[in-house]
Amino acid sequence: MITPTHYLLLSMALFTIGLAGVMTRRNIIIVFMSIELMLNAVNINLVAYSAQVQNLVGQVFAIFVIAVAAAEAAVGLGILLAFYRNKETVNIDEINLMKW
Amino acid sequence: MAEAIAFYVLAACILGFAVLVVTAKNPVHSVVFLVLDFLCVAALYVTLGAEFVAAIQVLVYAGGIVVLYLFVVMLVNVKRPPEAFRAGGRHAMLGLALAGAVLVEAAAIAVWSRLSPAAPASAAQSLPVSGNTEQVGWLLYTSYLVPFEVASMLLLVAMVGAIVLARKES
Amino acid sequence: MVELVLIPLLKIIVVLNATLLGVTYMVLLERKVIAWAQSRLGPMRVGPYGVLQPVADAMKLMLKEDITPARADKWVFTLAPILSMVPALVVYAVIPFGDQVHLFGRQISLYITDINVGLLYVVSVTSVGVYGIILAGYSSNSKWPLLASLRASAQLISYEIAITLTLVSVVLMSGTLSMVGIVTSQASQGVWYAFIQPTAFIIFFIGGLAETNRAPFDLPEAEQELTGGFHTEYSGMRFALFFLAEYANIIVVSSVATTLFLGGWLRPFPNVEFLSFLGVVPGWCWFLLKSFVFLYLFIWVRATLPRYRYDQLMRLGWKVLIPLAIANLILTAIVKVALA
Amino acid sequence: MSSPTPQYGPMFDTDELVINMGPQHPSTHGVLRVVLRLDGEKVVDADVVIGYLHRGVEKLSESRSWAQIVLLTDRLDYVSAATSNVGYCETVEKLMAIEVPRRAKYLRVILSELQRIASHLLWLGTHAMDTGAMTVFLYAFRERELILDLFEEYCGARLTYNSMRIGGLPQDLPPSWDRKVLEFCRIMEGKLEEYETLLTGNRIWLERTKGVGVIDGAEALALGLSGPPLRGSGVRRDVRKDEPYAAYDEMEFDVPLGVAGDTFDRYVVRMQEFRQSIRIIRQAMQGIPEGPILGKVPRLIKPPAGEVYHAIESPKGELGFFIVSDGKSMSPYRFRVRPPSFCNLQALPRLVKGHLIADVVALIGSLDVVLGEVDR
Repeated sequence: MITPTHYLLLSMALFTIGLAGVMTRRNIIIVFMSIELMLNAVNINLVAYSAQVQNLVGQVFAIFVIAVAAAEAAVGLGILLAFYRNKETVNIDEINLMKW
Repeated sequence: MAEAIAFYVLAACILGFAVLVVTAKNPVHSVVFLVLDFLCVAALYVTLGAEFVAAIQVLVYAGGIVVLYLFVVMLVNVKRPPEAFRAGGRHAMLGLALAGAVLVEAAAIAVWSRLSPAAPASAAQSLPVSGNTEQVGWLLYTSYLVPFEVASMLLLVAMVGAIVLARKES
Repeated sequence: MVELVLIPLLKIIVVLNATLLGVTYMVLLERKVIAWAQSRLGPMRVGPYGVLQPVADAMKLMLKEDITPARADKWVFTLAPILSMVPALVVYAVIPFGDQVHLFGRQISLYITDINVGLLYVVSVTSVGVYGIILAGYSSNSKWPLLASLRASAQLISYEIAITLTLVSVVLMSGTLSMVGIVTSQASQGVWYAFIQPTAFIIFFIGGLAETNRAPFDLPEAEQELTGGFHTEYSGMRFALFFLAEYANIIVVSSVATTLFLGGWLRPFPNVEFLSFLGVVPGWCWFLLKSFVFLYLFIWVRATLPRYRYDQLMRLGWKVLIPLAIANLILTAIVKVALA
Repeated sequence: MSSPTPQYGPMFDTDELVINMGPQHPSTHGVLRVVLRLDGEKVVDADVVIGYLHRGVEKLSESRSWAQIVLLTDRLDYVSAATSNVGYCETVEKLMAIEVPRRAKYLRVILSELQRIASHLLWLGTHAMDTGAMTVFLYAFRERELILDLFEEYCGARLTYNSMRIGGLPQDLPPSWDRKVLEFCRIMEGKLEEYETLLTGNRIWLERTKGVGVIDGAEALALGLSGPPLRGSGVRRDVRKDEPYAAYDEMEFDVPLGVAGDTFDRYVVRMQEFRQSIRIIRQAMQGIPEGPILGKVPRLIKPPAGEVYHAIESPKGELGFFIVSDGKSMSPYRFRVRPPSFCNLQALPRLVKGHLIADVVALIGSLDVVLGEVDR
């Protein structure tokens, strides 16, 4: 029997992997992707509990999360491209100035 | 039984691909694993009876957002060798420690919540329509109309912002 | 057990094999039709009138050396054709080839499954197919394929928007996302949606040409410009997979167009009693016939038109088709509300 | 830490892609190589690399007898061998002051114009094919086949005809050949309508050709363009009219001109030239006089010392031969060809700049170069 706890644990593990990625990787694109993993972890939780309590609000919010993720990806990658054009780097440690 | 098998297989895939996303040396490989990961998550949604979210997950995440990532990785990566994965360093250790701490904390909550009895499931909402897609749509356009419109504004702003940012100075 | 596993399994096997056979013969059909358009004969050597040509082609492709270019990204290079083939085949799961038939004393429906988000499933699965193209271009470690794959992905993403918007207006008409439901609603409304949604139908057809990289939108594989496109570096069976995927996608687009706009397995003019004798022909025959018309149109267009340029293609997609599709959607919604 | 002033400009711009188009590329018409510098799909710069088909025809000619060189001229513009033959033979005739019989002159006109149609058909087919209209290619080859049959019947060869002799032609017309030529003209007129239906009014074709590779008359002259690319820019220059050779002074025909100087105008000019060629062939067939086909030519061809330049209008443009004879040896002292393809090709980098890759292909097609003639 799969209980919401199972989904919760899965979600946590996925979130932790994403967090580890954000903290350890230096390529900003992979950092972005790790953030997407974390957002997905949250979504799994929302959908799992939505199924558990028979209330679709969880799914509605999962859709909002996806919309926000899309916006984040577009703007984030836009910033990244603009940055890459000027600094020729995607290393997050070198992206430490507010202006250049 | 079938549900358990499906869950464990999908969970293993999700976590395995997630680890590969984070550890792959070549960013393009990371992106490929990310797609596979999202497809598994979508399959998980199907097992949870959330077909609409599953379809949106594939359509928007796998078919849209990650394509964007792939584009950027290719643009940025074409002439450079793949960035070598360097795990060492203070930051990395700190990051892993922090991630571990979060995992322990979350697991503690989970175990504690398991020990205490779960709250009784609230009664299923009664919506005037049936079917997963119809119900989600109903909720989006009634109770959550304002957030929905805000989300659409957010997307519009993001679209404009991305174009302005990525446009070449001329 | 029989109902749950055996029959779906049999259906999958039949559909997959029929699809692959159809794809190989689609290639022959294309060569023949184009040859006739160009006052040639086309393949004539293998078998009578060249009917065994696909077999010979398949043999050749399987026996050819499968080359991986030096410094190519080997894993991704192998994965790319699979990634473009799988979505093309998986879509057939929801395409209704016909209504129910009596076979061996059972009611058997002529579709693998009918899910309530069928149309969304089609759209989302096909949107994954773009990865095969992008990754093929990237992993080949060659400049022409890279250019082609960038072209292809930009094209696919742009035209997907127009297509999806037309699909939404069809869904507005039918009130369901299920593929079977869309056909039955055309039956109950007594009209093919091509007649009440002509704009959507035309946009879908043009978008379908672009989605499947067919002339006049075949820029990603424009041989005269890009020396073959994203699969320039591929050979042997891996090349064949791309080839099969392309033609499988053409059949998918034809089938979806038939289902959404030409009433699927319904006979022509399903509401006219006078023509009920047409019902003698089984539904799946109508379906195949209508899809065949689309396939023929695809080939005909290819034999006739020159190719668009990249910027013109993008302009057509973003400045003509998408605004038209949006206008059509809004109009449909207004009319729908006004009638309700 | 970088300097406080922002540094924009080409240094930090996204990188340009240097890409090699050819010599093995489906639409560089043989072995042309173009090194493109791309910004996205836009061509920033193009560098034309030639020489992959160099056989040393000019040098080789300096060690061949005068009569043997006719055969080498076949290999210059190998899709238009007959006009090259005419050009060379007339140059030597001019040098030796040989009088060519009128019937031979008429036959030269007929063969030249048939050749022009064949060459333009090849251009039409490949040009359309490069822009994706592959049916036109096969239609054009279908009609070109008829011309090749006519040539085969006349001289036995289908590509490198060796169909001229110094002082005239090797043989008279085969029986009922004239009827077949007129029949071909009739067929061709109908087929032209067919091509125009497929292309001229086609929106995609118009979008692909209008405004692409615009060059005005002055610049076209400065770049040394000739033939249809020059006339497409509105410059009235046709060797057949300006310095008539063979029997062109007795023919009545128009010189089609373009206005804008873009790819579409070059297309229209050539499409009109089809019709003019048919018109010329009909006139020549009607007015062809009886008589010998070979003038009085010495048994040993040995021109007097001197130099001569003579140009004809080949399908590609002005094809000129500059020959120096020392009057002693059995072969030319200096043999130089002014190949129209070579000169027209010089305009390519200028034309493609700022256009897209797809236009590069269309522009190579619209210049109608033959690499055999470019590299010699």
